[in-house]
Amino acid sequence: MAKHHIAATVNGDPVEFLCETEDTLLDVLRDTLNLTGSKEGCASGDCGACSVMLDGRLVCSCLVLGAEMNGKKVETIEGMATGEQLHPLQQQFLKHAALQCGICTPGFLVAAKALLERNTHPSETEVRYWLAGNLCRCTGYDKIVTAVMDTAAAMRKG
Amino acid sequence: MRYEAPDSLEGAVALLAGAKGETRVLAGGTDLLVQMRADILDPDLIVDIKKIPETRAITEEKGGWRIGAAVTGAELKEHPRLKKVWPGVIEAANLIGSTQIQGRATMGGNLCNGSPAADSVPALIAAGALATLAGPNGKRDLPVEDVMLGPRKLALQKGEIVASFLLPPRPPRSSDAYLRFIPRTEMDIAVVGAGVSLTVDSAGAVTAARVSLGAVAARVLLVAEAAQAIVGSRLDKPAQDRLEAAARAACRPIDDKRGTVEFRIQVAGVLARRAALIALDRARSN
Amino acid sequence: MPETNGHSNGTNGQHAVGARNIRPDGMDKVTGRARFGADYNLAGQLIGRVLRSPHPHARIVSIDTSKAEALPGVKAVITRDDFPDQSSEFIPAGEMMMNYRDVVRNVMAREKALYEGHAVAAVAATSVAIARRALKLIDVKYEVLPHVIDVVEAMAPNAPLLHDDLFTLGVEPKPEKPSNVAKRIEIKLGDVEAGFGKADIIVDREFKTAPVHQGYIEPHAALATVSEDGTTEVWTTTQGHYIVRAHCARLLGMDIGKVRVTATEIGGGFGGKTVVYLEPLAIALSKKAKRPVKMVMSREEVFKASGPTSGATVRVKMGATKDGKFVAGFAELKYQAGAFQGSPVQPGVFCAYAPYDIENVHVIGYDVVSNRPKVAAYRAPGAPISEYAVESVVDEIAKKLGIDPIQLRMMNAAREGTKAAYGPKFGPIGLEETLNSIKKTEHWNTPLRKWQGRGVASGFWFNIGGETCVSLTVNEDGTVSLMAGTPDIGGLRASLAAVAADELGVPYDKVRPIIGDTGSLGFNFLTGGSRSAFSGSMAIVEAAKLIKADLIARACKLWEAKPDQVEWKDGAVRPLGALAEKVKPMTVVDFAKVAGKTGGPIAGLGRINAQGAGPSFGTHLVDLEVDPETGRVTILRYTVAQDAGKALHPAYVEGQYQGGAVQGIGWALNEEYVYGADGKLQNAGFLDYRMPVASDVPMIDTVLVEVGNPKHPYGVRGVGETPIVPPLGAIANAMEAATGIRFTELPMSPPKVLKALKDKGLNKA
Amino acid sequence: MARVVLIGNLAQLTGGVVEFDLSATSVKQLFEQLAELHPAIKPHLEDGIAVAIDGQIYQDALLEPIGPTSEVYLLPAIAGGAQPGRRGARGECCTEQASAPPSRLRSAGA
Repeated sequence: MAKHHIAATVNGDPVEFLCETEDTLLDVLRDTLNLTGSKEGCASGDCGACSVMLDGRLVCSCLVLGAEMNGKKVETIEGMATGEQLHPLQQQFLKHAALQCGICTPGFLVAAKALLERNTHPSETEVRYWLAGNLCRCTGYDKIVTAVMDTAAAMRKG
Repeated sequence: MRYEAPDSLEGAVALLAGAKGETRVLAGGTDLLVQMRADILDPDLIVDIKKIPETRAITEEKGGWRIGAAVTGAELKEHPRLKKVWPGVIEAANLIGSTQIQGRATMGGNLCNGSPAADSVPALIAAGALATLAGPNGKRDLPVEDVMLGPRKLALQKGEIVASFLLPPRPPRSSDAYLRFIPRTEMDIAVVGAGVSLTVDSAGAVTAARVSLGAVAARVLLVAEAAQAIVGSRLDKPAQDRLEAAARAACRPIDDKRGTVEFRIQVAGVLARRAALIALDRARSN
Repeated sequence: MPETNGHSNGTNGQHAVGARNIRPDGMDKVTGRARFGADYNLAGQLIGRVLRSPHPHARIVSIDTSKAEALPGVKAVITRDDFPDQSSEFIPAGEMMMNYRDVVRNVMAREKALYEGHAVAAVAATSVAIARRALKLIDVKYEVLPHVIDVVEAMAPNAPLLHDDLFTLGVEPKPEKPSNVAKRIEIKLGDVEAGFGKADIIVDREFKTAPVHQGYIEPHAALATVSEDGTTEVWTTTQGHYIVRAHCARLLGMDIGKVRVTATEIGGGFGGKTVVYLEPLAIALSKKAKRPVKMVMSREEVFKASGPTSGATVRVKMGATKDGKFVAGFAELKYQAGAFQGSPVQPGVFCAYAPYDIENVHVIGYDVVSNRPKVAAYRAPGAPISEYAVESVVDEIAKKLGIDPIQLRMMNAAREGTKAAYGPKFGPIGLEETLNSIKKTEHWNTPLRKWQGRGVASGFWFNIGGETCVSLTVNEDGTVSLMAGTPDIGGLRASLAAVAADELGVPYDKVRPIIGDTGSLGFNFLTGGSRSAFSGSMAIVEAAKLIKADLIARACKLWEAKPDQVEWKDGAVRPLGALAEKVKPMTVVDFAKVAGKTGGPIAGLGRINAQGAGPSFGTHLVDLEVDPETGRVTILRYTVAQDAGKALHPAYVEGQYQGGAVQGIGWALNEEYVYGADGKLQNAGFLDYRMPVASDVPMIDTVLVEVGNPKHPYGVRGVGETPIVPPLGAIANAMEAATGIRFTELPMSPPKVLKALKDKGLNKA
Repeated sequence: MARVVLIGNLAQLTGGVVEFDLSATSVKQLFEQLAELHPAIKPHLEDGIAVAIDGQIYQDALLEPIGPTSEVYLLPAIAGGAQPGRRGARGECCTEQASAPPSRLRSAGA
């Protein structure tokens, strides 16, 4: 079966790649484009460790086909900091020790960024339900939720 | 495995009708890709319908609403007016999976995955929605309750796809609600689902109702007796008890890793009552 | 406990130890650069895949790999024949006892497949698709045998036998017939029958817990490359790369020195990554194919083929006087070991009554094999199960005697000098302080409504020390390179860097900590037993001592002074008395500039077998609400108080308290392995193996109790494992308070809760 | 004379005798004296044993001193059997070669 020839944008850069029909966007990011920041925890959309933005929409990249990516815009964890400047969420996660092993952290950061772009003043409940698709087994979620809410407050102050 | 992304219903139908081997339609893919990765499915042809305008549109039609089969849960939630007219249908679609799943999952996929525990299907059935199918011999409408025949079994002929849903016009003082039971607060497949849609008169009495239950039988049920139990009442205690009893009587559940027969029957009655009371409040206030 | 315990503090007087420093390895983790197991690749690597038994119990009659080997793109196929058999000799591995005869059989099935998912063969191919097709071409002839999963059924005389050469140890006279009971253990203190004679109240209950998984989000992954002369490199996500090296060398008959293992960043372990699964297979495949081989488990494989903890049946019988004094404690523990012997029943037996000062104790434990994946350690292995049962009975005694549950625990709490049921007397311990802390919280004093309940429970874990080797090197500019040998899962590098900074008087951000591979340091036992911060910091202090002694010697030479004219203090070698007029103190940075002239590079290797690990006690408080019509349980509020001795990094200690509590919440409410009648696992995925999600739990409030451990230079105690011990009992006790029903089976999932309520006609709003 | 108490199944290797008074001044001597009294316990002394001396638990006890009035407990290895020092090839390191370094997981030879 001939491979699909795909042209897309990843973290603002144009990319071209070949992929099989079976290859998911996560396979392409990790194995073809060597962007290993998105992680595979389950390959069934239940853990959120592979979260990316697809045309401005938060999705699990393990449940999207690479073949669907023609002309699409993908943003991964690798694109979250701009040059030297970390995104406020990245800084607050470090300040609040909102990660331990760190395997779920890329997914949480991408998902939390998507939340704050829609809702600058989320309540604790809104943060927890928005992030319910991101599993974490080390932290018990407390410091993650605190870090997201503190970032929202800091960004509101500008 | 071939992947095609036609930009017209006719194109999709032609591909599906003409294909030998196993074919699957790709809308959100949040069920399809999981089954492919778990070696449950190995289709020879995947037809991606997201480039077909009709499957992506939300339009008003004949006083009701037409919703494309490939409109995602997240898009439904952000639609300015749908939530007011059909709160139950929208909250059901928004209970399918996490925020990430909501970014992809569609009502078309949820229905055609053929699971009795699908979240959006009981709400669509309670709403009296029609599924508009496109196939080799043109379009036809099918009530949503007639689309699913049993687990993984659909009433679609070869080459037919669900193109969109039509939600009927709403008489005044009508509303709906959907509730499901899951042990966690998110992420689980419904152990029991209950959708209720009803209309009340100016005195607040129920004049029309539809009650649908998910995950309690081989397919999503439309429970006429449960509706009759509350029509004519103000959903007082006796009417609630009749509703619970009728809902439980209709259940034919199984024991599985998510729940027991006894549990599903018991909770089906509770959720039907709670959903009816929510729909009643909403109906009286609009 | 003096604050710095006599240790010099940083030059700026401000300590790194105890501060909430930003972890030095954090930047890579928040930008996606950090490399975990599956992120490593080598040019020309093959993809490895494992063929796993579909049967829970079957004799393997034959394995025909010829068709698979003939498939183009397949470069190697291995089976049991590629691993020499091993003698049955017991060795420690993580926190479990294991013997190599079992290890080699668990890595690759030999005579029998003993659980669904048991590895039977493996292939290495040039692509994933070819590897998957190759697996389908391997023809395995099975003779399917009857299976047994539940521990009590496995102990029945007529139960299907897993091993016909397994005779129960610890039973006199030695049995002649083989059985599924591998071992019976027993501890006695005083005379428990006499104790029950003195009791005014006796509570005797049986409890049942389901098997649960550690639930780390990162699946197992390994990359191995073997060259023609047998030199082997392995990159793997593990809690102990030295243990992986030792196991692989033993299983494949190689010199330990020939194997070099690098521990990648690890995406969670909780005890489950102290065992080898993929590493020996990847090495064997690479050896045959002469190319690197990468293997990554799917989530389904993690659930079916890696080691969860035991499901268990526990009976607890306690006696107390009417004023609440515990006079007798009996317990009988039956733990599943999975396919091979080695459940955590022994620590379960030791921990059952450890929090309490009881004169008469008798605890019996059974280690029972059944057709499930071999059990691996899961955070304080064995203790959550036995202490859940004891804490439930303690709660029942409190309610029957009308004594406040914290007061009852205070009256019987183990203190310094208390004789533990497992023998030795306790040194200084913090159980009372944790109870008092909980009592003083606003949480303890807030009233609740109908269908809401509050529960309290205490918990204990030993903690261990163990062999540890670290190095400190002072670079030319005076910055410090720190290398530890225990994988850092939750902030170890931050803690060790802080200790090194304070010891050498350099600022925290001038210390760069990394985790060295097995070629860089001496032997390190693994990260487990809550040991890495305790032992690592102790070893760092030793390494720093060597450096300080070296710097003092160099100063004496430079200043032509005798040792008693100089001292190390506040981050510098300082001249004393008359000498102080002639020379200025020299800091690490000063010495670094003249290192070459004063003897060469400045470095210290800390090599210890850390002794003196102090136990960590905790007490948890939980409020929950039950929906009587559906049986659903919602956690409203949660507080953890635990003794850390000295928190090297408060935020990461709090993180251990919060993470352990939420794992406990999952274990108590919704997590369980669900088996069909066919012995197959039905919920091998995160959809139906229900771990708590963010919206399931409230904030987890923490109280950092610090009763110093005199045997550690900074007073540190291990904290990683105790947090998972109390939640099961606390939540069960809260459920009793909310419903009036004593739930004796975990998980307390909605179907069970609703059935219990309905049976008592309570399922109304 | 130090008071030595056996905990758990160890007593089954000494015909049920649980307590001893021994003149040993180090753990090594204690193991040797016990092995003489009850040869059956000898193989178990090196592996899977933790030794508590006056409340302090030693995972890899061999050279630790024992005082004349010490209270010593021999426990099956605790904390899940984490016996870091003792593993690998089963040389008779404790009794014959007095100076053998603590053994670690050793390969069974090339």
